[in-house]
Amino acid sequence: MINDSIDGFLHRNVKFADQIFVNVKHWLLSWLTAAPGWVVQIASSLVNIFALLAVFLSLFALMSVLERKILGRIQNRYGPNRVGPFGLLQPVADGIKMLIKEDIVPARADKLVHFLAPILIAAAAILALGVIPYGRNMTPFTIDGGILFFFAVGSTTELAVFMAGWGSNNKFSMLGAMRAIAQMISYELPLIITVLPVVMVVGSLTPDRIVAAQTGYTFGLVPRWFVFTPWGATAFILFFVSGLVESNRTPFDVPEGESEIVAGHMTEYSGFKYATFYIWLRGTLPRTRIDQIMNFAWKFMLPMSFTCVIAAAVWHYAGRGLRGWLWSLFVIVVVYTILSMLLDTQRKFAPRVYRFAE
Amino acid sequence: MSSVAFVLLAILTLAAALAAATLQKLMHATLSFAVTLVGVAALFFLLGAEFVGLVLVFVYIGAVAVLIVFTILLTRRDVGKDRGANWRGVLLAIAVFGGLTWAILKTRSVAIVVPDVRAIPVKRIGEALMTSYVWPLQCVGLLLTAALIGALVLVMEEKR
Amino acid sequence: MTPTLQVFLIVSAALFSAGLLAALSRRHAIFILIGIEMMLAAANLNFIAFWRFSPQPPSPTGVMIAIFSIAIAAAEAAVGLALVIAVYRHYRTTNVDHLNQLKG
Amino acid sequence: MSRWIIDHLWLICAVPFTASLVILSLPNGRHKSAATLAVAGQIAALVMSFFAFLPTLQTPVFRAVQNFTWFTFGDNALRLGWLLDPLAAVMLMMITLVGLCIFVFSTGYMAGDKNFVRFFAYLSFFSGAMLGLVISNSLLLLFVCWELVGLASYLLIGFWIERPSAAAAAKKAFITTRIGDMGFFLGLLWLYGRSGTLLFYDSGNGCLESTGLAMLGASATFIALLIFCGAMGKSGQFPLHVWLPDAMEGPTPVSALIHAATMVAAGVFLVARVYPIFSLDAIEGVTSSLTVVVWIGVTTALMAAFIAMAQADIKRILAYSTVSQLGLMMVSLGVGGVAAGMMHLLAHGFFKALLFLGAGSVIHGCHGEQDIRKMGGLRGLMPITFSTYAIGMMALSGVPLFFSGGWTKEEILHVTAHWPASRLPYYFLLIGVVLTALYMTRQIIYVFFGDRHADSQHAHESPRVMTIPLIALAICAILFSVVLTPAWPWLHDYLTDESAHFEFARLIQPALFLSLALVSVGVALGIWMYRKAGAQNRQRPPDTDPLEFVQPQLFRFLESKMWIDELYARTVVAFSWMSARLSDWMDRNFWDRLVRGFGGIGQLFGIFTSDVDERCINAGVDETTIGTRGLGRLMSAAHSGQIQTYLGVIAIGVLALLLFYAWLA
Repeated sequence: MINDSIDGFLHRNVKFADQIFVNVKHWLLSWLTAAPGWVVQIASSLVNIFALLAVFLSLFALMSVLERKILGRIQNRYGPNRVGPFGLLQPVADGIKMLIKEDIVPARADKLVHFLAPILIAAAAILALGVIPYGRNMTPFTIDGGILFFFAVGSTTELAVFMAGWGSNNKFSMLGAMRAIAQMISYELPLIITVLPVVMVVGSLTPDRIVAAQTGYTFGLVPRWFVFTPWGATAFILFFVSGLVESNRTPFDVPEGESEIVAGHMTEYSGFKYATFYIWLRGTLPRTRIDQIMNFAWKFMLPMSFTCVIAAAVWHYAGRGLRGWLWSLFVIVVVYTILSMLLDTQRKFAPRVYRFAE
Repeated sequence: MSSVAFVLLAILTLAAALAAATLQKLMHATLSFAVTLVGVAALFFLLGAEFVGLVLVFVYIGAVAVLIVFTILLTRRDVGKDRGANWRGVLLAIAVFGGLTWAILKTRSVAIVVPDVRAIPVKRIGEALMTSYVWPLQCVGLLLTAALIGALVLVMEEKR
Repeated sequence: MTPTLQVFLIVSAALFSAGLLAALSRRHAIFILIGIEMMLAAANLNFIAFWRFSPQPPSPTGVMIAIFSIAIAAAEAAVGLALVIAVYRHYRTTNVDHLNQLKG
Repeated sequence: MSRWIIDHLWLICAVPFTASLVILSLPNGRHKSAATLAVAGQIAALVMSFFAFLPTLQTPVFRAVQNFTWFTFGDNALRLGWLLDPLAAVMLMMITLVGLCIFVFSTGYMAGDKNFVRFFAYLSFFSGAMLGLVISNSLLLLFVCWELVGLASYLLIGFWIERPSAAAAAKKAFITTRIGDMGFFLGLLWLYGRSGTLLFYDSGNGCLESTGLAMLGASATFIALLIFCGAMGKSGQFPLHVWLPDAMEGPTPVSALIHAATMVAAGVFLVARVYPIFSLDAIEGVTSSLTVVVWIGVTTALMAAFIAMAQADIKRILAYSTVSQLGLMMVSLGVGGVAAGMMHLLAHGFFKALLFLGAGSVIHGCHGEQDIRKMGGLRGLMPITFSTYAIGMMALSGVPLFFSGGWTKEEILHVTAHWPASRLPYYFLLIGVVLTALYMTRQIIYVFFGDRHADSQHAHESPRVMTIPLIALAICAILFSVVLTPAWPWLHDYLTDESAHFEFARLIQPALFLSLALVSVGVALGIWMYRKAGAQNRQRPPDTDPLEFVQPQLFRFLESKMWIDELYARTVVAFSWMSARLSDWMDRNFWDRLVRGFGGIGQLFGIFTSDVDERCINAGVDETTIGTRGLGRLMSAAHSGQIQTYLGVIAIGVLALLLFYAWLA
């Protein structure tokens, strides 16, 4: 009963607020009433694309500057502060530098691939954005399997990363690309499986329905987000970790770790996660070894994600109330303890056997 | 379903397919193969089977293309330039294509116009999979595991 | 011209023959695999096309077959590539012409 | 006791059998126990027969039948049985009594023989078989015992196996009786075919009872004649008598027991037993089968009597006398005097056994000498043997009044005289009686009278164990006549189920005087002819018979048994030998060639098939293999190992399929 009143209040005045962009768009399109149907269609999609690009690109640029400043502070030095107020225009400078700097193309590199790789990565990232619902009926590209589209596009980045590695045609970049792909593939599985419980509970792949399922509040205060359910929490953690790996952010940024490999192939702007405490992680956690990452993925992340699915099922069938909550927590805790026992980390380290592809 | 989109996509896929068949450099051929698959996925979207399109993208581009690329990496030493496509193959392909199109054009009953396009909701596919197609699903699962193990065994280095 | 079933069939036939071309005319073992994958994709396209143009309401069988065939094609590709690697490791070449030990 | 015996009639024949089996199992040396066992068996059989004989006296028409099932085949069963009637009872008494005397006699006679045990086993085996034959109620059981008796006679004749003549005689005896038995067996089968049962008396539907006989109809005569063949064989009638004289090769007690008293009597007993078949629908007692019996009897009697005249061996004379007496019995049966025939058989059994044992003791005394011409004047040396032998001789030749032989012979003559068919047999029998008297006196003079021959100087009287049976038998021969006289014809009435009553008047009969005359003529003739037989005499070369001196050809003709043996040798034996050679020749040439011919055809066929095989099939197979190999090579060329060519071919295939379908639609 209480929930309804709150919903009602929010509903009324928020309704106007969140539709602001939609109204703007309709206003713009009204200019083109004279044109034929498909022209209008193209125009509306163009508007969407343009809006998206503007928001995210600027956001990325801002983020990179912020990141370098915070890192600087962590490493007890100043971040970029020359260009523009507090160095805020640094990304613009970088952008210009990128453009005007002479595009060094390795000698016998595969020109086409070298050129296409960065474009493809950027395209994939942007395409993924098209599916995310920024607001009520503000998802640029509504298709039934939204989530699936998101991950399908995500998986194309592997190919793109490889093309980048292959394009520069030198051993090190090749090696880096191989590692990145291996890492990304092995973490793609947990990434998707952690999303599975959400999809199971909501019963649909479209992001709007998932968001809609999380409306309303329990006890008036706590929003009924999945994060607050035990399996939701673990799923989020797992999702977040595999996200880091996917985008080769620290602590899993082995592929383009400056210290280890000379010319990383990854450009900062290609990461498609924008959580703020990214930078915190980047600064604090040490770099992990590639085989540890893989090991961790297959032996810990995958089982844990499966348990999330089971926990979600338990939670659902136990009536979604407090009892369900406790039961699924119990399941997750049990599995976690078993797994940690199994993966006894104090294992003595056997001499490393190098296996090379002939 | 806009015929414009269809024409564009058709041209894209066919061009990429031909490129995959004829490009000299192996890597380019693979990548054009990937592009053809994207084109096919897009065609699926046009035909309203989005889920299948996404699965196609997922499976082929996400896994198969990467596999192919890895295989290419693992077998790079054979740098010998591939001397041009031998003509017998080309002739045969063209003959087959001619035969197929002749057969298709000949059968009258097929030339029906596309009804209104309504994508099949993933929910119905899910239900179908889980109810009447449960048994094939299990079999495919088994097949995939078997293929996985098979591939591994083939590729794994014997401990000498 | 709004695409009729025939047009789709022709496109898939073209894709199919392109795959055949790749499989037949290229010397490299992997090309054969790519060719086969393309042919399979063409077949899937046919399935979906026939499903779409079948009388409404469409029963999901077309889609089902497409999904399963994609899964099987993936498994086949995996094993095929593993074979290519194993052959390469043994014969140091993937040139199909040299791999004719099974000659009659 | 007698009630028990009737129920367990088979015990009478079982006891001697078991005795023989036990004796057989004894080791060779045990003479004493073997003899006691055999004699004990015989005494037991005698006692049981006596107890079986008693009830037959009280009830007038006595017949006790005891049938049992031997085995069943399908739904019908083969039933055998034991029978006790006056005929059987009397025979039982005679066989056991005579058998006992002979057993006692042979313990002494055979004392020296090393196969003593085996001899007594055979003897008790024989007596068991004979007893079985007498009391059997089924023709089949009779036939079984008949064969056992034949076997026993073979074993006993050929007892001294080391002597070839004994073995040959045994074989001859066995084969000739076997021929007779063939006829008997055919008759038996025919009877079984017609009447459906072989039981004589089976409460109404036995083969000898009215219903069974009715079923026989016309075939009765033929069956009778066939059965008579068996009788002829066993009793030594005309065509099949040749074995009896040669059977004298066996030990004397054997001859006494078997070839005098019991076995040879079996034939007569058989005819008596199945008499209803013989006399079926007779016209005043005459049927064709009976006439045959009569005439064979007559011929045997006369022929044997004549041959006996010219025999030198003491036992052969007695053998031929037995043959002639059996002929006489057959005649009496033939003319309808069954009781007369049986009476003569019984009497003959006693005095013939007596004579044989007497001969045995003479031979024993002369240490195995059997030729009467080498004996003489034994009267003084062997008084007991001489006296008993004289009594036997008197009984045999038919001296009336005191001797049983006379009364029975006179009875037979009486019955033959009244035979409606013809008077001839009567006259021939009269001649026979004279001849009997003649050759017996010849023998007695040769052996006992005249002066002593060189060899028989030191003949000695037989020991007591041999003389006692002689005396016993002599007494029987005399006493037996009491029951035979026409005054009190007890035996005759007993046998014909009438009640005997004493009437002295009937003692003196006209026929009595006729037979007395005949016998006295015979004896006188004999004395006259043979008075100096024993002594040396100038006109006659030594050891020649007076008859020979007078009629050499006749004598030689008779001495050589009318060349019947030679006749048989030339005909039957020659025929069988010739048929054997023929079949051998056929085998060797005809059948062998036939088989080899078929073999040849087979071979031919084999050759033909091998050719076909060689040329068509093998060649064909080779061709195909070459063809396939060529094709294989051709095909393999197509397999270039290039994957792409394979794929190409598949594509062409798809294309062809496509075109075909399109063309089809």
